[in-house]
Amino acid sequence: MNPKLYASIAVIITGLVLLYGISDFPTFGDPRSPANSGVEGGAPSTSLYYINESYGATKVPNLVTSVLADYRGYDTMFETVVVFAAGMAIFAILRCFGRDDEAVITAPTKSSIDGDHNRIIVGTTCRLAVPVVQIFALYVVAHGHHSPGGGFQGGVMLGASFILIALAGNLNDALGRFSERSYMTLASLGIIIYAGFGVLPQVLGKNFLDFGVLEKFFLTDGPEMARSHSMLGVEIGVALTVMSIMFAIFANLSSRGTLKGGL
Amino acid sequence: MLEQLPALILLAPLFGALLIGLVGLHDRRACFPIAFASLVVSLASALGAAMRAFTGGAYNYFIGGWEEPLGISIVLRVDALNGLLLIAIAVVAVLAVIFTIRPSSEKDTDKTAYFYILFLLLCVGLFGITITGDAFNLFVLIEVSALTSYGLVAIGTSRRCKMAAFHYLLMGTVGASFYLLGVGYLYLKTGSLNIEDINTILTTNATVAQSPGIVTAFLLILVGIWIKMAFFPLYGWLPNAYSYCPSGSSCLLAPLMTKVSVYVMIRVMLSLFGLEWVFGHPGWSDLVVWLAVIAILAGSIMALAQREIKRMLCYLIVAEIGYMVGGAWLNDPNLWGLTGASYHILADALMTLCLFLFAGILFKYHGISEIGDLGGLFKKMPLTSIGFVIGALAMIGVPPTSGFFSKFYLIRGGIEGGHPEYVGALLISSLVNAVLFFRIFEIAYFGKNPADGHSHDHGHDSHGHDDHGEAASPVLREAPTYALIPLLAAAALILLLGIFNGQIIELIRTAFGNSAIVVSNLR
Amino acid sequence: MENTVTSILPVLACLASLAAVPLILIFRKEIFLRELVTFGAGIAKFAFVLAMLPLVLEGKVLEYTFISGFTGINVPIAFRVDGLGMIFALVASSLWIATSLYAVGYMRGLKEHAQTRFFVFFAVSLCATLGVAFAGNLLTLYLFYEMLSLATWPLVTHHQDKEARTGGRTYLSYLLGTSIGFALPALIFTYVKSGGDLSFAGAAILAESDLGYWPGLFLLLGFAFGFSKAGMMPFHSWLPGAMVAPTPVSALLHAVAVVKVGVFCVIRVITEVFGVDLLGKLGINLVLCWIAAFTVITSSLIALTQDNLKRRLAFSTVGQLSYIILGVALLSEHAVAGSMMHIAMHAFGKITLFFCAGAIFVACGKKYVSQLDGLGRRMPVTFAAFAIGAMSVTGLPPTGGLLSKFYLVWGAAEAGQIALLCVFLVSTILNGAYFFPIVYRAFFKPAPGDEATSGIHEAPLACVIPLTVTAIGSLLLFFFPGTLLELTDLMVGQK
Amino acid sequence: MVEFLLNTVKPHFNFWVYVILMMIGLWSLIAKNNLIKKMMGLAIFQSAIILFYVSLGVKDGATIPVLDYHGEHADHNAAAKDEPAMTLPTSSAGNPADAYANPVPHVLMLTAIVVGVATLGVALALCEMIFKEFDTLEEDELLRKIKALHDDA
Repeated sequence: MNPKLYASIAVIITGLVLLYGISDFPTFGDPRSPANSGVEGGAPSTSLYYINESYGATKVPNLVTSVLADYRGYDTMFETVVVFAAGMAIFAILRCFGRDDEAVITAPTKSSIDGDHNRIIVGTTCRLAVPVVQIFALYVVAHGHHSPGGGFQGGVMLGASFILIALAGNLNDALGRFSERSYMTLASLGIIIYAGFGVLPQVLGKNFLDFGVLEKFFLTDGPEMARSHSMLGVEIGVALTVMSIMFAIFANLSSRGTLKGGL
Repeated sequence: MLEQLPALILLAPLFGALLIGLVGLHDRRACFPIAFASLVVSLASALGAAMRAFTGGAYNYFIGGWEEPLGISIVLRVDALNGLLLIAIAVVAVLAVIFTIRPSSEKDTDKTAYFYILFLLLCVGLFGITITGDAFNLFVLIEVSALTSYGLVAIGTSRRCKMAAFHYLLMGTVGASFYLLGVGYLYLKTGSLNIEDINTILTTNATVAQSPGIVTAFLLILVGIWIKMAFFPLYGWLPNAYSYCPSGSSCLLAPLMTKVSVYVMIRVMLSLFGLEWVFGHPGWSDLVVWLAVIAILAGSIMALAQREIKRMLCYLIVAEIGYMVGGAWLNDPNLWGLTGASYHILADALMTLCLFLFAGILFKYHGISEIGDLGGLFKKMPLTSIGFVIGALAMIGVPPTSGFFSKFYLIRGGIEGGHPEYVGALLISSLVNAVLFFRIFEIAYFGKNPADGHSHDHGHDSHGHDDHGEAASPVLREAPTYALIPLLAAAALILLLGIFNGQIIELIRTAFGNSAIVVSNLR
Repeated sequence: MENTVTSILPVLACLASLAAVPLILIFRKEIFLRELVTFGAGIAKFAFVLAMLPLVLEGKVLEYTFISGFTGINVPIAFRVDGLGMIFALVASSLWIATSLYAVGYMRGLKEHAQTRFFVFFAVSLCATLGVAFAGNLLTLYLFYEMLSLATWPLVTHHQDKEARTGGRTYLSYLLGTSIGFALPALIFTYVKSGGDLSFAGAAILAESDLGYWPGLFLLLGFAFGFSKAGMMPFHSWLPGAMVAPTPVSALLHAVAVVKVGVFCVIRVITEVFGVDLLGKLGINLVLCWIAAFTVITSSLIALTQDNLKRRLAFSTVGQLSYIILGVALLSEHAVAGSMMHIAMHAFGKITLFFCAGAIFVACGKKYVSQLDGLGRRMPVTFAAFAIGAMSVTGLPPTGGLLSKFYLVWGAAEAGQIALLCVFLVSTILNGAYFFPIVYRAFFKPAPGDEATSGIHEAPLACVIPLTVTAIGSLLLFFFPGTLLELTDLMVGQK
Repeated sequence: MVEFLLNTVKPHFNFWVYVILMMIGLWSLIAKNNLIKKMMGLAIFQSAIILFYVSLGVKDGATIPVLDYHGEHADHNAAAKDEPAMTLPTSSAGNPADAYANPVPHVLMLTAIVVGVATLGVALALCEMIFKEFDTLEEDELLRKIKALHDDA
């Protein structure tokens, strides 16, 4: 029984089961569907609660960010832990510390961005583009409250800026600016910030990740603004971790774990 | 401080991992102490949280303090059943971490930092899965534990572990995605993600409960979890993954990963859909029990055919999973099958830990992985053999050990539930286990090839027995103490779990007691 | 109901030999001290058992709940000593003293290896034997039964050679296989059927339960074949296989401890689990009778053909055990009494025969019946004891065997089973047929060549003394059976 | 056929699309021989689930779940203090919340996307090491080489 036969059997069975499941779904886009407004006769669904009450409680107009960082902040913390764990798994698989470096890809020693004549065009544009990308990324992280954005998107853009340096020049340039030790520390620091924001309310007597009580800490005049500020702090933690892990994954994958020379 | 314990169980290993992230790269010796300290803290808080659940009944811990409409934020729920499992995970993790101490002379220690981070994050994932009360959060934690276990499998130096890890990754991700899809279907039909909330919606209005969407959601979740726990038809990834990974990580993965998935299945059946709903569908219970019977028989027979110790233990895990799934689905009147299955989760975690520690010691310190070259083990490594013998007797189901009592309850459930084929499968599999382990006892006791014909004729001049049969196998000497401590501790716990199973059974039944259906009488 | 006395004595008796284990391990270098400890433990155990005798004789039942941890299935590990338990404990502990003396002589004579391990597992198996004797409920009985199987495995495979491996393999596959395969489900089925009560106190467990004919029969056979230490055909072939063991092991374990445990469990099942009246009502005991009768006849026939002396004794043991099961299955008052007595009579008789076989082997290394011509004149004491042992097992007047066989025959007549009565008589003739040629050959046949047997003299004193003691024991049982009769009346009266 | 399309497929159009997409992913996940193609199948499989979740929370005529209040920063604090809730632009029928799409699926899918990326990253790293070890990524060749490895080991 070659794999193709297995595949077609599995596909047919799961397909039929899924289609059978769809048969009595509410029509696409119907606002009265149970997910959008709760089961008939039952309590209103949580999404209505978020839409109506979440601005009042957290002063964050972007509902997705408020649900993401505050109501279901525990989920997002573990999401960042997933990114961190994936990074660690990749290092565990790939990282070899170069003593038996038989497959080292040689790369030009001199840094190529400033001055190597046949890379001028790429070098200069990259030198101009990277700061703009990073500033826009910080804007995305900070402006997550009001417009679609937040820690993940901003962090990926920051990581992309470093990858741009690595692509434009060679890996050593990027590693020069963002070495292995620093991306490991930043990655751990990001989650420590996130979990720190969670443990702080515990110290003040409330449950984990209950930002309301942090008004004493942020000196705001009400738990709502304290929640909004701590959400920003949490987003910064996420951004740090995502940035360092994205860049680290690129660095390790391209140099097959040796971090000597890469793409 | 006491009511913060459920969160502390998770946070201790998380902060431990992050600390190692900060400090571990350049100071390798600091990794083990941090890991050990954080696991001991989580063991203590697991005990505290569980005690509170045993005495005061199940309680909720609202993350972020959002309490009024249930389900708007994530709830951690601790009751007697997952309290016991929390303690079991913590104990297994502490024992496994002690086993991973490497002698300072060891050469390739540059990956220790990553190893310990993955080790602790896996513990975070497992604690999270056991304690969470939110369906989607369960998916995220399944992914955390899955990713870390792919890393732990692939960290090894054997040439085959990468391929095994790849297959494990594919199957694991498909399983987790099926679970995610199932939760999606549930969310679409009920509008809530909290386990308790969904349960109340399903029990209150029957139209939603009988709709095809919910039935498909249950099937998807079940298949997803079966892939994660390597239930019979979907077990392809387990033997390679657990036998080619380094011994340090196999001692944590083998005892816990599949058992926690069984716990998730029981949690889904018990609290998410409710037992009446699950057993309301005629025919499902018999079908699953027959699948479990096939799993038990296939696992045991394939274990017989193996020559390597770890692969044999992997197939035994597949058979044990068949015990638990079959037990949970027996649908017997006063739930002895489900009690037996939950008790077997604890018993099997310790048994598998004991046996994998034994296999780990042999592989790590003597490079032995074949059953054949275990000659003269009893004489050369007495302490290790004692641990192994107790673990093996528990697997066979010899009375004072916990293995006997879990089989006792499962068989009782089988008889009362009217599934003689399940009882038969259990008995056949214990016989096969007996043959399996006595084959090893024989080789360990007699030496590889006993001198033939030492009959009684020349009784007068007996000669020493030390030289015969041992010269061929590698020289065996007793394992170092920090490898023996976890092995003997696990063996002692197996016995203790067996002798004092009365209290544990009562705790488990109270967990069922306040679940949806009322248990008739606590026997 | 007889009054129960809670006393620690049964626990002390059972654990006396277990306490000796650490001491043996400590003294493993000093041979003499180690044997002293074994001997001392034997005497201590016998003393505790004797201390309980007067209490039991007054009709009291000693109970002690050891671990009540299994509240999950509310069946505690508990001891409960009654008449039957007393008989078996007395026999096992008294003969253990004789065997430990004999073992010292045998081991020194052959300078066997790993003697410490031998004595350690010997003590552990004795503890398990008494555990079964005093078990207060089916679960404790099953627990110590399994412990005995595992503890005796290293003894059976003591020589660690190829024969020992095959012998050990059959030994364990039969014992563990049948106990997990038949006894465990039967035990759990009884537990479920009786609604969670496995204890031997009070009325029989399944007395009032509505057990049909076929489920009852399957349960009874499940137990009978499950406790395959009783050596019922077709699960008997582990016993001849176990003859690979050194003689003290086959003497004590396979004449007294291990096999009697099997029979003891079957008796417990018949009297305590089913109860005499339920079995009578269902009539399933006749099936068990005919299986036992078949085993008696066929094993005696096979014994005739065996040339190896120990295998012949082994098959005779299989036959004698089925005597006991046949007696109990007849359910009539005297037959049950006779079977309980036969435990003691056969024990003393058979252990003497095994001691003699061992003595012959130590003295001149001969194992086969055909080689025994004319040895009687060289080893008069050994062969005299052999003759007494043979008479006791066959059931001839001056020895105790007559009493138990007399009660068995009487019980068979009382139960009106004339055919089974004939089985008893035919098998007695067969017993004589395979024992007395040996005695005749040893004393009256001329030795093949004078010089061949000139160098042979009696076995070392440490072997000869125990076999004479046990031979005298079987004689005493004939003349002073007082206590034994009282114990059996106690048990029969109660049931 | 057309009316089948109209009254069964059209109302659940997105859900049919996601099932088809998922089956494509599952098929290639199992049937494809090259490891990288298997991973692509896995990516399609996961993106189909994301499509399902997102199409869950869609409401006809609803805007993105960001409350678009037009007040500038200046009166931001003032607005927050005196009148409690934002003045939600009322949609045509039902309660005002129907103007906004259901935010919950979007939150969940942020997590699922990140998990998908993480898994693909680990899978790529594994493929890289497998290639370094056996210098092939074809499943059948790999299994043959492993078997050969197994026999001589």
